[in-house]
Amino acid sequence: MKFGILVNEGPYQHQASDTAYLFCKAVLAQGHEIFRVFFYHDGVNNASRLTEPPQDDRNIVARWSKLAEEHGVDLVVCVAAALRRGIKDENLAPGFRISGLGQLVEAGIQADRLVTFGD
Amino acid sequence: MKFGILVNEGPYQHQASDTAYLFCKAVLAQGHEIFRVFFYHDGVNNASRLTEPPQDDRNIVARWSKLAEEHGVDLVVCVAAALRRGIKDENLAPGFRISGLGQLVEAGIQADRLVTFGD
Amino acid sequence: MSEEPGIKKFMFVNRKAPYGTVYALEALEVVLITAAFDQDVSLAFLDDGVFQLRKGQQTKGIETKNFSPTYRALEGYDIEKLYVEKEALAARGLTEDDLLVDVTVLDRKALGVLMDEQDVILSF
Amino acid sequence: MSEEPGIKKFMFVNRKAPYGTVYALEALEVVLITAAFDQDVSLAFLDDGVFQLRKGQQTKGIETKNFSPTYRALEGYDIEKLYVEKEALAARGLTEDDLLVDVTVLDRKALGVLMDEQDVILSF
Amino acid sequence: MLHIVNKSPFSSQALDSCVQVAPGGDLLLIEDGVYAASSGTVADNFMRDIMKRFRVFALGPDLEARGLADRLIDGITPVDYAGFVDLVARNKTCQSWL
Amino acid sequence: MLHIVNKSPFSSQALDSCVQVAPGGDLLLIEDGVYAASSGTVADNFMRDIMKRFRVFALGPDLEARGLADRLIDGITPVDYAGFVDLVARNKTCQSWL
Repeated sequence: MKFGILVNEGPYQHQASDTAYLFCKAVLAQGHEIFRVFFYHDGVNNASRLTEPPQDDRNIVARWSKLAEEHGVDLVVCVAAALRRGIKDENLAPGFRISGLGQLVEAGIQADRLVTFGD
Repeated sequence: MKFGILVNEGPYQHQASDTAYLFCKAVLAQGHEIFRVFFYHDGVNNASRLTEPPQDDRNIVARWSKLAEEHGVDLVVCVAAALRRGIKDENLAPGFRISGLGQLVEAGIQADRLVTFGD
Repeated sequence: MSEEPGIKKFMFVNRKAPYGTVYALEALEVVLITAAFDQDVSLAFLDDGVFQLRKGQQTKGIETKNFSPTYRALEGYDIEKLYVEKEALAARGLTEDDLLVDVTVLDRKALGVLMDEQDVILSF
Repeated sequence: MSEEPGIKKFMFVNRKAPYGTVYALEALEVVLITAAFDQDVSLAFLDDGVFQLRKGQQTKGIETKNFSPTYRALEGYDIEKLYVEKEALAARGLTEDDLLVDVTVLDRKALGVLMDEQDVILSF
Repeated sequence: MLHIVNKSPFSSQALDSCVQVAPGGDLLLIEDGVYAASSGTVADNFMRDIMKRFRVFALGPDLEARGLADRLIDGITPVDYAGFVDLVARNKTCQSWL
Repeated sequence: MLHIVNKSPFSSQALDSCVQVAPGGDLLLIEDGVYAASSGTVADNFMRDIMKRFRVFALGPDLEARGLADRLIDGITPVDYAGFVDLVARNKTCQSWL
């Protein structure tokens, strides 16, 4: 089954991004497919390559990048939301790409399920 | 009278940053002094020089920078919160500086009033 | 699935007041794009979401863009299914006359049934 | 103002549950710094904030740092004024025995009076 | 002391908690908190009770943004940002019920 | 259909709204939503009423993080992330009550 994922909150401030990540890992472990993870609202802040969490805490951004690298998951950041919040190619973490809201709608159309994580 | 201001949410997602800014302008217009504006939690995202809001919307980051330039307001971003969220010197907007949480405590001690804006 | 092949029923569930947070504004942006994909789009306004449709919003004082006229423009994008929760209006002292646009007022149970019929639900 | 010159009464008001949001964790970071400035520090746990002090937090499954042991370390920083809302505990089915640390349980009215005596209140 | 509430009374417990803890004083409604200042809602009587113990203010620009300026409960005082500053200055401390 | 609630029942109306709108189905409590799955609280009876119409699940890792694993209301099923995925797969649609 194909899953689409929508992440609406930034890293650390809310648990939404953590839950979405752990959900994605379980989707893959169950043998399902992730059509796309779409980052909207403050969710775009998950894509900042400049984050440096304390050593004893999880690295949320690096985790997403690794998911893209190891499983080819498509991580898409909404361009309009990203511009409002200062996420651009110059501070974009590996594995993410910036694109339009149409990519979210497409995920809704193409995926069998769309799950929203937010506040 | 000396005011300290604490901003706990990022730009656009919540109104906290807007209210804090309009409050600061009124503080100055009333002839009071702003000892410091401290940005904590997602509030540190107010300091990203990479934000580009739509033309017909307010530019929250630029407004803060202008407040610092025109009135010498001390805009301090918490270093620990900023590292977690990817705000560093390389994407820091003019007028902001990155420093420790002690600067918030100092604002509490030195200012006559401390007002928190958050979610 | 909707009756036409390739068309899905998208419902946008709005439960938050405008301006306090950005969700209402950014939800509208998704709605407009979804219509451009020729999907079957409906909007549901529940709880504080009904405040999004309130007439007379004047945002000059908070120096923020007033996006409420966009709800009036939805018709031009063939988005005509706007459902509003009856109990939410009543609790907030509002009637249909207080709203910017023509809507269908439904009670909670009817909204719940409608939700069950969707293919995709996006919540903001 | 506190009785000693140059020392202010700081109260940290915690009203949010841990892990769902970061406020509890980042509030603790401010508390520790404030103690280093030799201020008169107290912590108040109201509403869902009382959940921060719950025993038995095991965060391995959510892959997030368990910061609850830090509450036990507060004593080492001479932070000993921990006030917990009586009504909040009761509503959540908790007693003092469910908490990680020794606290003073106060009813809402007493907490309100204590708040009025502060010089600086920080809310998270 | 000044209490500041910025959440809708229909979706959050913030106003409830504030008035149950605080003995009285000044109460300022801002942002989505101003919905509590609107007459004719299910929170109307609750608000009128609160006004027996608190002097209640609402931020005018937030009322206007939400189309509520003409529905203010009698006895609640609208203030602009300058009035907000005055309220903070007049009270020794303030507490934001986030 | 699957309903997902991630807010504490003590501070937010999300769970209330969910169960008043939805006729029934599967209900999954995650993040701060799991506090509703704890026995002995003022929401206990409310939750037991909900369970007459909904099959109720709670995310185990969130229960454990909050020290609630041993207080689960009888009849609420704890699930791990794999179980969360199964719930989404089993239901045609899901709605997050944010």
